[in-house]
Amino acid sequence: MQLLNLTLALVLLLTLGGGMWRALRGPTPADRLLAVQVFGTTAVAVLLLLSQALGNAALRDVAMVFALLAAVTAVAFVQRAWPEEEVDHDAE
Amino acid sequence: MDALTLLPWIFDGVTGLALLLLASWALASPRLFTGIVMFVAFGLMMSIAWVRLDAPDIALAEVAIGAGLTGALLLAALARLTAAQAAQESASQSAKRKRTLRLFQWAPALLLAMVAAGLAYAVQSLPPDSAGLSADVAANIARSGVSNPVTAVLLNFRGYDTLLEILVLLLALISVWTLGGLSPQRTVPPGPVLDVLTRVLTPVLLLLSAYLLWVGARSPGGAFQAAAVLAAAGVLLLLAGWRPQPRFTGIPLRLVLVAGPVLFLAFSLVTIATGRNLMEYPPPRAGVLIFLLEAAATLSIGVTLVALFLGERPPDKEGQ
Amino acid sequence: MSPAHFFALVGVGLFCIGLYALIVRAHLLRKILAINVMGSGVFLVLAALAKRTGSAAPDPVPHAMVITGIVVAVAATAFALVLMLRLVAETGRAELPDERIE
Amino acid sequence: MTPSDYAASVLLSVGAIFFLAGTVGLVRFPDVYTRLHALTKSDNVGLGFVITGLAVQSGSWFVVGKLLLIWVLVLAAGASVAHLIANGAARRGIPTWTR
Repeated sequence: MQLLNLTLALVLLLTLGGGMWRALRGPTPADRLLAVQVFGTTAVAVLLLLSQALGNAALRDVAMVFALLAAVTAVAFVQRAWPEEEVDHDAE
Repeated sequence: MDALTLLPWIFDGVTGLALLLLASWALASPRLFTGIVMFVAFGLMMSIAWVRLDAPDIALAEVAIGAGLTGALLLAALARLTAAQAAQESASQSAKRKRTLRLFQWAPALLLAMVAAGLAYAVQSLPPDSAGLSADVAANIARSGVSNPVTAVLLNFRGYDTLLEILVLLLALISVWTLGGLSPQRTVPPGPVLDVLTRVLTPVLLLLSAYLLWVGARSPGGAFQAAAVLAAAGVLLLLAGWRPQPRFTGIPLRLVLVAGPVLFLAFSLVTIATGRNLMEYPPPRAGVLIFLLEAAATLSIGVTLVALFLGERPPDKEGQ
Repeated sequence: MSPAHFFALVGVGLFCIGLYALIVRAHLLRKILAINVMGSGVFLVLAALAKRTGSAAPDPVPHAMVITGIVVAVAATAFALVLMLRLVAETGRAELPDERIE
Repeated sequence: MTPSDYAASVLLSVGAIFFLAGTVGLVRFPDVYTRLHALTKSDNVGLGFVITGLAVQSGSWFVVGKLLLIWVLVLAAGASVAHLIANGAARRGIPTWTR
């Protein structure tokens, strides 16, 4: 079981590559922020899998803080940093 | 080599590579916004690295601060720059500096490659095994009043570090307030969904903060992590449009801000006056004393971080 | 090489990336990001070197220092951001002025 | 392996597949609204399966309760953030994809 948990944690870590690509590519700021949200959720899953595989109960607390605080950056973006007119398209 | 020893290696390798990539993109991306997004992702990846280094206490602090506070701080600051100021970077680097830059970009790159090689050599030449101070900590942990070694170091063995740190935080806030007002911030009415989200998340965050404070005595957690979660609750409230009433932002706010520093200072004075070492706890009551100091520190650090996010002195009753 | 040394080397890499960006990027917000990356590199070196204890629990003293450091870094970042915004309000530019040596 | 181990393996693997699918959608889908749709698949279903699998593995009700709490929190935060982003994108007139 430990092997399966570690393997799945690694697979989830590798899926973050897709999130990185989207964060780099955009094109709108909302897309980049979405990528960070994916980072947050995937990291929660990775932490929970590691917690079980390594037998470290404290990692569940880390995952819980993750789950709660991932929303704060997104709210800061929506409430403050999102420009009113959509100008941020990458010139391609 | 079987799979169970190989897998952690691949995991560490991917984590390290991702850290380096995210850091480079955070600093090299053409847009500031992309840079900040990458920096937040970098912070999240750091917390996985902490977990791999057996440092769940640091992972908690990094998650609470990296995921919650730093991103909100940077985005709020970016929002205060006008589009022109945010784009200045690319404009000024284009025409007039281009020739000089091309020449001078190689010089620091070369120099830094040498710095990197030197540091890497220094790290590699360190002995592969070193227990550091862990034996001393383990020998004295029974007398410290707590069973989590990191909390024991933070509050007991090196309590003066924590004392100075909360003074540094207070100093940072005083400096920010001294700089004066900022341009007014665009405020968006929160709307029903954000309103409900804030109402649900704030009590849960407060509960989690109290839980981390309490559990810090024996497992990962403690005053700083609890304070960061508390500050995240405050930042969420500010983002949803809540402002403290003026009658709370005068004396009451300042009392909360100095509660932690004053309690720490009073305790250190008492320990000196009674002939002990600075911040040396009497072992039978160490657990209770540490909890009291931590509770005050959590409150003060949390409120200080929220005030730092606000960025200017909130208007109080006298209308200042 | 052990995982501890590997992460210490990653920390060295982060420090150098941050220092390079601090030198070559002009925008102050980018410089603040660069200093934060440098700090993360230092923290990573500290915590990685604390794990040179084999299979025993890592040394808690550097861990405590890193936690202190993370909280101080976020306070310093907040202060630096307000300083930058004041400079922008005074000069209209988010960069340090070019120094003229007469 | 006991039957519950088999169940846990299946649940965890299904969860990982949903995460993979969410990532593929995030990379391949053409506009921000469809990408949000993909993101919520890994948020809700993927993490749900992973957490159910871990709950089957863990032997204590305390851990099960904590895992469920984490999932509920991710659901609440994820759904609200998805709504906020979609709403903001629509208000700013980011066009929807048409074939």
